[in-house]
Amino acid sequence: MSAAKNISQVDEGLKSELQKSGIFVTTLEGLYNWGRRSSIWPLQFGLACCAIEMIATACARYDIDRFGAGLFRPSPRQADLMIVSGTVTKKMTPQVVRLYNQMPEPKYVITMGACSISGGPFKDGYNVLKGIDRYIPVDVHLPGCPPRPEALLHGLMKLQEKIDSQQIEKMEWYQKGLKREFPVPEFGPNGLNPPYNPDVFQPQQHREITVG
Amino acid sequence: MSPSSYEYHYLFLGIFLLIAISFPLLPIILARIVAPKKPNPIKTATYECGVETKGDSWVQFKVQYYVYALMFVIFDIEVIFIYPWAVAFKQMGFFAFVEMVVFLAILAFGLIYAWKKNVLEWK
Amino acid sequence: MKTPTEIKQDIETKFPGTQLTLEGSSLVIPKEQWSEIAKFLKNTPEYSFDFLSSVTGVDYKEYLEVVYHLYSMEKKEGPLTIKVRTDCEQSLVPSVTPIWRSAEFQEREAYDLVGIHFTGHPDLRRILMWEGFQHHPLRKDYVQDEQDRPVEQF
Amino acid sequence: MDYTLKETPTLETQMLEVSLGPQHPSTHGVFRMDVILDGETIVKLKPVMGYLHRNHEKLAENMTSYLASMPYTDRLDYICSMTNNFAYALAVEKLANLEVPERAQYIRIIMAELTRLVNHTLLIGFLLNDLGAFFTPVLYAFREREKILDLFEDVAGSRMMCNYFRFGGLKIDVTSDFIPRVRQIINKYPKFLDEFEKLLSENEILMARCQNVGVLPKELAISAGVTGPMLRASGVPYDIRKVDGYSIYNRFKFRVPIGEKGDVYDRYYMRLLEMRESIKILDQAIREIPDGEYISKVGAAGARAPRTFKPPKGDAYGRIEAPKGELGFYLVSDGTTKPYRYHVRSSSFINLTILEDMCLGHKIADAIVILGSIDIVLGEVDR
Repeated sequence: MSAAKNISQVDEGLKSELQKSGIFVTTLEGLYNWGRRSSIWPLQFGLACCAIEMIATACARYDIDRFGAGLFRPSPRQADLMIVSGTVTKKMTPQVVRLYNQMPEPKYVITMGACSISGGPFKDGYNVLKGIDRYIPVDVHLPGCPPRPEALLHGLMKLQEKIDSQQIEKMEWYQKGLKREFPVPEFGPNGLNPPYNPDVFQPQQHREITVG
Repeated sequence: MSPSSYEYHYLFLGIFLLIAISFPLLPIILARIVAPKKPNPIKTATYECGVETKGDSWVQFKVQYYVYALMFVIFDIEVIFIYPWAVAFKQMGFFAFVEMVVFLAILAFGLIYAWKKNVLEWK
Repeated sequence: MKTPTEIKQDIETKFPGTQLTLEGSSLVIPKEQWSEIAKFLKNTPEYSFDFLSSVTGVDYKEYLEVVYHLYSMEKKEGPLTIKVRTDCEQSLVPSVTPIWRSAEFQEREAYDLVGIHFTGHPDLRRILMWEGFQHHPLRKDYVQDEQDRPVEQF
Repeated sequence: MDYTLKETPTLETQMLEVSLGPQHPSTHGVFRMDVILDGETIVKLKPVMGYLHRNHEKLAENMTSYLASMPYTDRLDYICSMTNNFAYALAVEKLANLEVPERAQYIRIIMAELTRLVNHTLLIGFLLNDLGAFFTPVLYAFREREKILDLFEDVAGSRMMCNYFRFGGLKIDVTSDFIPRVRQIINKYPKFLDEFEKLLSENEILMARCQNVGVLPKELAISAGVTGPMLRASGVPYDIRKVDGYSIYNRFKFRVPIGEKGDVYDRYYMRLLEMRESIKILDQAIREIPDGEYISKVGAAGARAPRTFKPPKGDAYGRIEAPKGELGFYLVSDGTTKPYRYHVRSSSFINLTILEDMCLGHKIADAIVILGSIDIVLGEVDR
């Protein structure tokens, strides 16, 4: 989804004029998005090695507090960003999906590290889920193993741009009939069933590559 | 209602009370109106570190919790009585001081009794 | 520390009628006498192997094998490797958890991943995989779930 | 009719079943404890693991070569990646009996001791985090860790996942300014330790919350296979650097601190003393480091063409004194380029066997502190 520029009816010239005399003009949407963008509370939820890098980002040198996202909330009830940092195993998937469901509505997901995006170096493991986007919608994919703290900050900035460009009328959670529920998979004898959530993940069809 | 009349001072208190009450209530009401509501059975389930809750939480818990809370409430009320006294402490002279000391002594006696009955130890 | 061959003779004199074989530096003990020999190795002051460092289950296709590495913390003496073999189907091995407490989790892991049943273990449950999982993944004949199999490089 | 006030029967209370679940601020990752509580005291505690079981051993058997699973050892105990490489390199060198040149041995010791500093500093930070000093000690700990990680990044290319050791030596020699920078860190580290100790060791709350909590008797520690600082805190003088004397640890003079009671305070203090000993080792290692090869000829061949590296048939068990305890690799090779069986004896996994014994009878808040003092990392517990 391309991050559309913040379309506001006020033309730029007038805005800068007023700003000189100390009057700030913005749309309600601009204010609303600025408020939500600058105070994202991540869920304290470290799975593996990327969690140590996430804590390093929260510490003094890379300081995620400059973006307002420093307050790591242990309970999903008060968090609006879930950073899936680490390998999501099949035994952990029901818990991750349940936590995502239990977060209040304007919620975002950053999959930090190659493991949560697609299984990463442990892709061939029998107990490793090939990416959390099989069960929950993901906003920002953050590659790296582990991604450097600066990369996590960059991912957070990308998410802030995405929040900036959201219009209040068209946001999913304000639509009337939309069902925002993601079923929790059960443990089967071999793996998880259902293997993926159809309305969130479409497996690629193996196209036959014919040569010549 | 002239500025020096009696009710005027209470007007000030009324406005102050109104603002004090509106501070907690306003965000709650605003959130109830504006916040998106998308309840679903998984979301409204009780949160217990990501797993389903086992066992029910309406259990007969130990009586110590209740007694501890009771002790707290008693000494909390005591502090509330001390506040107005502490504010007007200077103008009220020596008699009010002695009266407060008696009040504190009675409550201290209650604390010693609770201590001896070792309500405060947490077995 | 006594060399494995001396330990072998010592055990054979102590427990007549047991056939111990020596493979390299490790001692292969038949599973029937394994718990008595284990108690013997731990309690005799001369050996006092009081620290069981690691328990590993290995699948050699014809038989399953459990490898124990024993150390003595008092005498600070090096590893004595002991191998106990069992067949693939029943795969019963006497548990040493009553003797060395450190075997408790490692035997559960060997049961979970390689499928070796330890008789006498306090609570032999799966430790790493979830309860409903039906296979023992570290067996050589374990076929992964269809979607898990590594993509065949062409 | 006399009225006797009988002792009122204690009110019948039920047990509350709580799961300190995979997503919990103080379980150091995805570790779950099913706790049955009577009021505040713990009646039963069952650890549940496997939430980060990433099939390290199955993957290692399907890897193309022995060297290919070296980067996977970084992800075992992801706080001390250098010592994981060290243990794996030692095990394969024992399997294929490769020689390691002098300079490589010294650099390995320097890297291992720097990782021990990082790990113990982080542990104290997270232990205080569990005690309630939310995140302030962690800030101090991570400030020191960043300095050491800059060194690892210069040498191995990556901050956390170094993948720096090769069978028979190292991937590459250290940079020229490496030794002066290590000396700089060592000169400043004791000052940081004194600051940490002044802040924490005589702190009444820490002493009240940690002393006589989670006492681990000596016999139970030995029988449960507990290793590392936890074992020495219970009074057992068993340090694999002294017992095995692997690599060139015999050349360095350092003492092994021993605790008496084996409670959480001893374990906390053990880490502080071990850090001072590590600084002594680093001091001697920097002064005596010779020039020369950083990888042996045979090892270089293996490192350059890993697919042709075929160790002889047989099995080998190499172990080292990792910051958390004894980390051992059991390798069975059938002469091909892939290991037939690859088993990791991880210290955090086995140190958890006695978690329940230590926590019974304590309050639920103490169980969190006891778990913090065991110093587990889930990558190593679940492998």
